[in-house]
Amino acid sequence: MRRLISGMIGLSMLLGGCATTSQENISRLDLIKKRNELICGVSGKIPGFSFMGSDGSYQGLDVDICKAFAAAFLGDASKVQYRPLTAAERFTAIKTGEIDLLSRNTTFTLSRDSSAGNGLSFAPVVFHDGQGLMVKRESQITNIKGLANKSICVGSGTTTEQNINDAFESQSLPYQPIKYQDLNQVVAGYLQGRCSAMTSDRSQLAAARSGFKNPEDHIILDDVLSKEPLAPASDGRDFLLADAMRWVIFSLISAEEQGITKANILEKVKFATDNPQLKPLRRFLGIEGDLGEKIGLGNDFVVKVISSTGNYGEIYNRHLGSNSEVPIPRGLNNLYTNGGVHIAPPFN
Amino acid sequence: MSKKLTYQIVVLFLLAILLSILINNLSINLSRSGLQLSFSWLLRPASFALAENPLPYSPSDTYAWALFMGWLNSLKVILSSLILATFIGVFIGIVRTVGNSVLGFLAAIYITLIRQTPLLLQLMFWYFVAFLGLKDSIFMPIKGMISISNKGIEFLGLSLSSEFSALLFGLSVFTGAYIAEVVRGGILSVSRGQWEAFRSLGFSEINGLFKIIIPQALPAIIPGLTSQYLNLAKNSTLAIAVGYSDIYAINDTVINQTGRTIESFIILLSSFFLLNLLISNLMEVINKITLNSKKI
Amino acid sequence: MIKFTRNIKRTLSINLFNGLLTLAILLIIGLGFIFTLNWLIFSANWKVVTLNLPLYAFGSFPVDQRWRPALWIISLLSLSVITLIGPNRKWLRKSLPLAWIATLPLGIYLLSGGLGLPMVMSRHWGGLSLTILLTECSLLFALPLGIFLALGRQSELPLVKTLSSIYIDSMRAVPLIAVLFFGQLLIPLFLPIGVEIDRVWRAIFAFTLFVSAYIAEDIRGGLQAIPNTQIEAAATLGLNQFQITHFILIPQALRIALPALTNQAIGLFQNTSLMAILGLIELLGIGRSLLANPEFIGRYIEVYIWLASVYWLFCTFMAVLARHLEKRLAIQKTNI
Amino acid sequence: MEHIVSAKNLSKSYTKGLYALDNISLQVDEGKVLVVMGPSGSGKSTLIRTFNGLEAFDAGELNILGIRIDASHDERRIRQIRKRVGMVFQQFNLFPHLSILENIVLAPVQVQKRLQTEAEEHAMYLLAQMGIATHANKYPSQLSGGEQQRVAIARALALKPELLLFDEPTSALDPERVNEVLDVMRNLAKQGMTMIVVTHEVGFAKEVGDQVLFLDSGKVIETSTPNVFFSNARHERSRKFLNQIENK
Repeated sequence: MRRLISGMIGLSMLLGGCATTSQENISRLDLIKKRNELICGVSGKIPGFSFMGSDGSYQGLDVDICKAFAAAFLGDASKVQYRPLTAAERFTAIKTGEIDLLSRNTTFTLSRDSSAGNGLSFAPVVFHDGQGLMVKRESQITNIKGLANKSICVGSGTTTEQNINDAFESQSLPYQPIKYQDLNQVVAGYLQGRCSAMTSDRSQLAAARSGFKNPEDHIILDDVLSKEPLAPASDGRDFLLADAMRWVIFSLISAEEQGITKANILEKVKFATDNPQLKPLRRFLGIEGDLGEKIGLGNDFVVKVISSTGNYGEIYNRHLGSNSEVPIPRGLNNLYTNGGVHIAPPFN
Repeated sequence: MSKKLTYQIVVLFLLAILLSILINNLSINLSRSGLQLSFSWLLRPASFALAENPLPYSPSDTYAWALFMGWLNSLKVILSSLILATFIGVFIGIVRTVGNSVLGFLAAIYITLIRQTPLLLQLMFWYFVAFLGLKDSIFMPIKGMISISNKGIEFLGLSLSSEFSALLFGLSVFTGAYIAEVVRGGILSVSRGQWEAFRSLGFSEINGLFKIIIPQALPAIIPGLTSQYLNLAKNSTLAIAVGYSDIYAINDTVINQTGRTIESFIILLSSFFLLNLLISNLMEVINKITLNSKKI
Repeated sequence: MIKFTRNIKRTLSINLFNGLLTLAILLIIGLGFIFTLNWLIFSANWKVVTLNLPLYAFGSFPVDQRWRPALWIISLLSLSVITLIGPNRKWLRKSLPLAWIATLPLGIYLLSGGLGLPMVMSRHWGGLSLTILLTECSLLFALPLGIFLALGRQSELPLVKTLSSIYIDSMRAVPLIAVLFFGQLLIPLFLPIGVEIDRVWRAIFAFTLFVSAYIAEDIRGGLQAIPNTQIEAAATLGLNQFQITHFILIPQALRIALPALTNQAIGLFQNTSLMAILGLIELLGIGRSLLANPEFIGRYIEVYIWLASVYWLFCTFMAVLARHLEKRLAIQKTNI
Repeated sequence: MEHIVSAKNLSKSYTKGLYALDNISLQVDEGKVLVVMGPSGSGKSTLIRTFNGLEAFDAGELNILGIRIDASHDERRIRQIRKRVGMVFQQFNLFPHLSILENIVLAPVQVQKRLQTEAEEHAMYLLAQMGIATHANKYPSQLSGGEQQRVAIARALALKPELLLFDEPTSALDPERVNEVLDVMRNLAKQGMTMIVVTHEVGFAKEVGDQVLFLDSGKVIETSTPNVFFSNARHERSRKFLNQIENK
């Protein structure tokens, strides 16, 4: 018997010892390629960015960004598995490896980016937003001071929650936050008069308002409570994946700068192949050089991305353009040449 | 070496292996993603506001204090629903056992509707449809005494938010349906002879029910009641669906702000063990009191 | 004589009061009915339901493959009907439990594909078919686990007894949503690097952990209700401990615990809705997702009423099935 | 020849000083029927239950079918005994969730590893002997008490036991049902089955019993042939007991 017990102790020590040494450092990018599928965390409940259409598929700007990543990593924009996540669970989902990357209206902030904070890594901003407040026209409220002592509907677990707190606190205005789990509940609370105002990113306010029965009865206040640069994010320790993501987003913007669209991409490829003197274009499209390989992708990754999702402007117009269901003026989200802030570094 | 001892050692060994593998994986995963276990963040300022705080609270208070507010909010809604649910349950239970046939029929409809639909859906209904559906119209049966609107209930100076009220009614009406069955079972467990006895003594139905039957039914009712109360406490975590800041909802916010998933989860579990202990001890005391009064 | 008139008076007054009460109640019901009918017909907009029926049933399952979850649900329903009718042929009756168990692998096969069917990832599972899958899987896994835990709690081995008790009691002390939260967010932390469990399966795992503790207590109640003489009689026939447990104790405990077990099943079906909070797109989750579609913003009363009726219908159906089973399998107490 | 049952100085007490069995010795030979009588609480049930290990005892030793057990209550030996000794209870103790046939077939198939078909054939034969073959597919709750007790006897016989124990087999039956069970037992005795029967049925004891053992307060008061015991009991207490049951 004694021998049995000592044997057991020895065996368990062995097991424990083995397991602690099995640290490893493979990039998520390899894992994605091996799996041949990208797992992309989205909200699933934000009109214009990611929501479920009547055919059951996800649509929106955030969803198209996922597709662009899949096209770049795997050569096939349809190889994405979408994981609808609540605001509260999104970062844990990255940390635990539940998802490969997050494309879910996530604000780029210092503490989220730092390794001492949430330890994420952010790709370039895909949508410049700002937090705003929406009130009913009949309430005659025109600025944030008018909301003193009023209740405000807010989504919980978001930077929105902190921003509204900072905004009111800095002006010593008391208020009452009513916190809901997701945007459609915030909208319901606001529409039913539980709160005098609802706060969210201005894009979301506009998106929500477009679905109201009488959109003109609601106004979005001019106060902008915060900058909300929304960007895809991944695990901060995985530099390879972060690099790849960064340049996929830049390729979308660069393509728009160069007038390369889903419709003309093949034409452009042919044009570049026939004209060896067009060095920058040839490098961009992967006909020459090894830019793609440097970030762990195929050299023609730009072609794959643009031919499946189109450039940044096309994605924007599809979901947020004036003919879409959720029209939001481009404003800051235009190219730098058109008065916006989107700019892509050189592909050299 | 007896067989029994061997079995137990094998079980212990398997369990130890399983635990050590799990804990080992956890520590690897934690060190890999830089999530060391620590509770020191609890003392940092929470910097989020709360809509309801039973004790003074401001966003510059600590996370620990914010979580404590959540716990108190949970306790508040649990205790008040517990009382309301008991009234509803006892009333419906009695109506189903004795009483007007129309009322009995209504009670049966109430029970099937409540018991055959998910509580989560009911809570959303209470909040988004019943309370928020009032829009800005204020429903005021007696002037100055009670007013109900989408902002909540004002009753003699006591003001309850609509989130709290929705949760209170949702939980009470739900638990009441289960308590009603417990009460009915208890009343039916008292022998028919007792009814005939008090009738022959000239008691009225209601009087006899409360003075003769219910006291005898109590020992059969209390254990069932206790487990319903514990269920109610557990179900109160669905507060998150109607925007009420209970312990689970605040934990959710804290996790999102700090990324301290495991620590927060441990805090959540311990607060529940505490709540459970509180309720079951309370019921134990009540049980003893009823048993003692019965002896006398 | 005086007593007689007094009695008459009392009866009359009771009847009068009763009558008035009844009238008042009927009036209120009538008003409520007219109001509701008015809303249902004139104010409600049922497009959010009628346009999305396939979504409620199958989630985002590929359109050309929707026959698969449909086939599964139909086979489950027809099996329920067969069970309700109660075939008289003995071999058919004996194979019913087996058929029920077989629906589970059938369901998983139909949903996930393989072996000739195109694969469908679990992210596409949703709606009612996901709700049913969560319920059935968790139940079928929790039942044996619950039986083991109940036996463990009755065990003569102090260690096994203590461990089972600790597990059961602590699982019953925590809210379901905390267990599900554990399943969705913490389980990955306990797995080796590179090993992933699909989130649907993690949800099933969490439900199984939770429900098995409740099932264990119900079965323990059943075990305790079996008179000791049954064990004596079996021991007298020379059956060993395992055979007694297998042939005598478990079948009887299951029959005694059947009402409680069916209540657990119905409760579980309802509780799968909590996964909507944790990000699975089951029946309630579909409703919530659709409410974010700009086309349907604000239509939540219709969605909630629709979902409530679906849940109610299924739960009532389950309850009817359960009562029927109880009646057929009931043990006449007088003869134990 | 060896005795089928032989008990030597069996003692058992539940609380100190109060004996359920007090220094009991007895023998039963093959083919004999021992009737155990005594007032309620005298230890009859305890005694018969020690013979197949349902009750342990504190001192003394037992030899059943050549298997020796003592106060240590060795479970392996007890299982050996149980495989060869049948028992019929006052409350029948049929398994309510199994049909009559399944009740009888369970032990032969599971314990003796006999073939299902063979066991069923044998069960049907036994049921026919008991006159209840038509009930084979019914459940215990659908049968009368007398019928259930006959099933219980068939269940015990299915294991082809070398000794049958009866613990007040007719006490729970309606008076008009008692004989249908006693008839079965008479037949068994005629076929040479060794039996120990705890009963109050005087007629049965007189007719079938080879010996009557009278027990009071855990002590053997007397052991006599039925003729002697019922007409000319040696002890005062025995006579008092007989008077009481005759006056009932």
